[in-house]
Amino acid sequence: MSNLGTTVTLSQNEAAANDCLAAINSRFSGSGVVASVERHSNAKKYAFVRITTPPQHWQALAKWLRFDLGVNYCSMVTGTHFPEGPQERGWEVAYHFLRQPITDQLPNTHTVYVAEKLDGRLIPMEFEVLIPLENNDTPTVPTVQHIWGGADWNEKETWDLVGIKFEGHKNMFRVLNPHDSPEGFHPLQKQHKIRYHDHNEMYDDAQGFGRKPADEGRIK
Amino acid sequence: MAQMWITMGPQHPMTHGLWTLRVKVDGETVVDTEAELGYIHRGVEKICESRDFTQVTPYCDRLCYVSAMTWANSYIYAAEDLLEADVPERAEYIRLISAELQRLASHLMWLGAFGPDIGNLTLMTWCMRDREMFLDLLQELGGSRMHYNYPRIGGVKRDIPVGFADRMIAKVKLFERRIEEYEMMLDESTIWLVRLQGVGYANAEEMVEAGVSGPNVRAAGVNYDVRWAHPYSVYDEVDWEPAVEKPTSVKGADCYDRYRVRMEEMRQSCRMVLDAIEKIPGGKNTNYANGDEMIYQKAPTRAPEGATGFSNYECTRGASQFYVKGGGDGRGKNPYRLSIRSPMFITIPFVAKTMIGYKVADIPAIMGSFDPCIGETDR
Amino acid sequence: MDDAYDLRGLIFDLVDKTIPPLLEGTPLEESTGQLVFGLATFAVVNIVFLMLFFSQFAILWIERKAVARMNDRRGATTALRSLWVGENGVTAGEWWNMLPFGLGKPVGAVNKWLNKKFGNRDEKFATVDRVNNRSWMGYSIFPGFFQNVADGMKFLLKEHMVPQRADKLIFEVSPFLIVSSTLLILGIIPLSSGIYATNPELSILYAIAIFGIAPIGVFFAGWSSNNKYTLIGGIRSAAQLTAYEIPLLLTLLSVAVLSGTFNIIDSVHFQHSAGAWNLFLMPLGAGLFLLTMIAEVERVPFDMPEAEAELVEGWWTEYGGMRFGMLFMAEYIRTYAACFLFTHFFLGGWHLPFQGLIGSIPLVGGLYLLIPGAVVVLLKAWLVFLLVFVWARFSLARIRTDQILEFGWRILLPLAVFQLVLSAVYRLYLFDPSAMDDGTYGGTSWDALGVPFLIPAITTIIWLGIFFLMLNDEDKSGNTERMFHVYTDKPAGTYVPGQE
Amino acid sequence: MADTGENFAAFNSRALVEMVGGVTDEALKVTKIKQFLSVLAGRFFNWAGRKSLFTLHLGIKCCAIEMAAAATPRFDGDRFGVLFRSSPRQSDVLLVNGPVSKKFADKIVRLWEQMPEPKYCIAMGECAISGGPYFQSYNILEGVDTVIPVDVYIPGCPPRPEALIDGFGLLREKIIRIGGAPSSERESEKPLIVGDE
Repeated sequence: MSNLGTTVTLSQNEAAANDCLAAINSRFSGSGVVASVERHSNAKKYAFVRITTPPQHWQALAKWLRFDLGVNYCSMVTGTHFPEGPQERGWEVAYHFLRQPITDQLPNTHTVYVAEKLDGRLIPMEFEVLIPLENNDTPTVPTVQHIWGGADWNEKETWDLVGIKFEGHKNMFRVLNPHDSPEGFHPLQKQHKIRYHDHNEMYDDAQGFGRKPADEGRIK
Repeated sequence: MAQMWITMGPQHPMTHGLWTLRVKVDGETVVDTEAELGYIHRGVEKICESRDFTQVTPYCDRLCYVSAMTWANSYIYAAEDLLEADVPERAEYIRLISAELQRLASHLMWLGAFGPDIGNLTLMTWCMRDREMFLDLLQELGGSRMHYNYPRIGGVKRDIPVGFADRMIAKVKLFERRIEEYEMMLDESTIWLVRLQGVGYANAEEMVEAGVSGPNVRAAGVNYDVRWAHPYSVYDEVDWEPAVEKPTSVKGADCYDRYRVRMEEMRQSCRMVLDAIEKIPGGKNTNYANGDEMIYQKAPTRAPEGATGFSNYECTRGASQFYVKGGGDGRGKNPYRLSIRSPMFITIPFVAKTMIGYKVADIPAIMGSFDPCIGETDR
Repeated sequence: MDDAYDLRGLIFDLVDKTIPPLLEGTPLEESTGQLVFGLATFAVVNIVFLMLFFSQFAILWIERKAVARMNDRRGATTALRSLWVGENGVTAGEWWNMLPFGLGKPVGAVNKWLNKKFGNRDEKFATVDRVNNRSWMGYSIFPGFFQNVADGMKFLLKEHMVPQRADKLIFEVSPFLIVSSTLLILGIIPLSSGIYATNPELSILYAIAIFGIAPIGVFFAGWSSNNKYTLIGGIRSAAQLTAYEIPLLLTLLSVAVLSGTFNIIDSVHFQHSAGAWNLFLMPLGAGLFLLTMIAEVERVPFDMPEAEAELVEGWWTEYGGMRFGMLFMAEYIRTYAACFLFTHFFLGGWHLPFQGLIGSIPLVGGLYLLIPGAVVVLLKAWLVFLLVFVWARFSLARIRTDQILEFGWRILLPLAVFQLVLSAVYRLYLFDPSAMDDGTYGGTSWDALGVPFLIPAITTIIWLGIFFLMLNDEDKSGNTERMFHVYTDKPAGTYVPGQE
Repeated sequence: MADTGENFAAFNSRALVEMVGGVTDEALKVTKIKQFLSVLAGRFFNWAGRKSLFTLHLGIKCCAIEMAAAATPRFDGDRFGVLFRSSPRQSDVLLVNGPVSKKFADKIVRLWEQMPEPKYCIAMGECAISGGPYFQSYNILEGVDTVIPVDVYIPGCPPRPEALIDGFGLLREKIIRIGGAPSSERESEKPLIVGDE
């Protein structure tokens, strides 16, 4: 077994998660930001930090995570629609961050991390930030486009599919749906049903020759 | 010559799929670029909300058409996180082997598509030809050439057949020789070097800032790999090393570095499967029946409202992540919300900006060296 | 030495015997001479063009087969072996078993032995079962030969489209410009000293002038299609061809200086009567000629104008139907003409290798000399096409535009000038005009110090040594960081084929 | 006879041409040579049209990989004259190998219109036939036949390269029947399905 690629042990991971939790609590205690250390229940049962924050504290928390805690990688943004949800949680935005020990390289060098010797900020760690939003028609959350470059297109996609507005987001446009989609059409909202959602017309025309799409007029 | 916009795509040999790259050129020099996606947006996330957890796997197979197995595994880990399923170790080994074979096939497909970008047509047929070896192996497992629907929540669909181990060892050992043939043809060809070296610089921190991951970041000299940072399978028990590159410039990794790091990843995958097939518990030539507890443990099929599952998986193009919310369909049989994070969706806009300042002839080299896959990008 | 089979003289005699009696007493009698010349020339030109055209199908066929083999197996580096050794011992139909009386049995045995010796050592993992039977009712002579005929006829059927905003006149004219100027090249290419359409005094200059016309058509086509890809392709083509015309001209000028004539047939005669082919006297010139010709006919690695990767199909993106078919044909005619010119300038044309030595052997020598010159020329041209054009196309990558231009201006041009000076020196000081002999055995003009073939031998050895040095000069210690810098347990390029 | 209005000088060249043409035409008809020539030319051009099917190099989704595999040595579609061109002007077959989204529908119609007649369309894979696994999606048309007339359907998800080559074989049989008829004139032609008994 070589010195490369030995894995981060569970104890390292646990310690790092607890450090992050302590730092967050010491910084944001009593401001509605709730943090906890959770464990994945799949393969290796690794620990990660789950933070729940109200939207008004989100930008301050993001800056602090990025520049003080060294969370340098915004991996995914997930928006969810809860039509029957409670008043304070009709929508939810979930950010997933990774802390990666990435540094720029001098020419002709490469960084070989020996996982057992990693400590402090160099230990990779997962963060999950949940932002519940009011149950209204215009869910809005402050953007972190200028803090993580990786959040840019993720937020575009979240607005395009789910319809959550990111205020302050520059150059917002539809990335996946056609540009001529009707205003306010965000397909992942729960009021939109998929075709044949009640499974009736599915088996009328097995070969599908005679079938025409429901939106035939919109193309050509 | 005056500056003009050129629209490359959606049907263009460079794009490796369906997307549009709008390039503003001044003579032969690229001045500005715009990427436009969404030509094969299928709405998988919406459809999966009306499928139960087992029915989602075929859709995850079809997310990326050259690395179906890794994407299916990625979803399976998220679902196991959600449903709290336990996986027998033999199944984990089989998943590792299948994923690494798929990684070999995917990198071969990348190299085969990368050759014509530079103008070398022979490379395409060579790589597709060697890829068939691994497709045959995966076909023995999954039964299909491309979309296997192989992993199950709590195990795998069926055990490795008898004699699979010998065939796999023979083919992988043969392929290790073939890698050296490729390097003999490419690395020692001056034209190949002058086309790739010093083209398409991108350094590590910029890429991580923009959300790029996987081999493209490892080419810039940092060995961040999910397989050792957040190990999800038995990667900590088999013998391997992350392929890391030494960029020759402060500006970061160029196309040649990315090419080299993928060739090296193929070597490491060969090494990994050769070691894993020996260490597999239960013996490499025994075939357990479907549903045997050595390869499959029954998992709960319903997830309560509010339960979430998350998986971070080293796919062939970077970190692919799934975020699953339970409690859909009123009874918890379906995911309430399934969110897919595709590495290429974030990489392609970054690559489009990377091309600025290079020649028009460098666009395919840069784009191909980042290994785009539009199926997973548009979802 | 003139070719024994003088088709031209034959036809002229025939016409000269048959026509004048018919014209006796008719008002055409006083113009008999012109009529005879016209009719004979007409016949000869038709015959020569037909020979060139039908032999051109062989070019396309050779490319398809060679490429199939290269892509099947080891690729260009060892593909020539797999031209006769099939894929896992499977060739395109075991044709030797179809010969009568088992004549082909030894061929089959040799094939089997070659497979055992050099074939793939991994039959049981072989993933390619290339369909080995492309035969028609069991006969697989020339499998796939008529595919190109089908393509050409299909183009005739296709609809003719002109883009709406294209400059219609120029768009329509430019293919004809390219094709006609390309066909004019074939007029001066002799198949042997007795089979040629016409033989102007300065045929070398004529060939180069005609080669220079087609780029204008390419640029017109690219510009008039009103498509940005074709525009870039046309401009690239113009720049590239301008950069590579000049080294080509200088190389041919050095050929002319060496052989003392601007006529193709005379230069071929000179190579024989002086005793050595130009290839051995100016290897540098031969290399320059091939490089510049590959750039002239726009094949890989110099095919920037039709770079499929970034420009969809290059400057002919907008051409479909028969226009595209004609352009496609013109490309291959130019390539074919380049092969012929290389054969005539450097490979001694229709002269057999070691004609003097082997011809002096009794019995065998006579048979050896009976081989028609046209056959020799065709075989040489096909071999040049296979070994140079096809092999380069399918083993090399494409060079970038600026690199192509830099290579042309900074490297090829000085080398061409150097070659010109060198050939002048050869002609003036090393050449012995008195020893020229146009007989079967050829002359001995390149002997020195009484040693036969001393100068060609020394020249070839020197240039081969330089080539070998340049082949192995890559400074591994200098760029270790480049070649071997991957964190791996086995560095790249350490594989020796044949070793396990 | 003097003033019949006919004189030799008035016998102009056009009449001569018409007369000669009519005579030769009659001669050809009588001797069946005309029919023979037309049949022969038709046979030859039909052979050419079905032996060289240049396909548009358009990769949409999964089936594009199988399309590439069909062109590589193991399956070698080139031996059936299936060659891939990148420009629609030079291609005969539009191989739709994936789902057609609303955003791509007008683009693929444009590609189809850029191809010169005679042109053929092959729907490869379930997505191109009926939307396949995504038939319920909000962004996918239910098959390419809603925007383009399809000649051959190749079911499978994805179909194996052998099935693709079989589809080209079916297209050849169809071309034997319809010849080089433009796509507008063969609306009545029933589409063929690979594996259909």
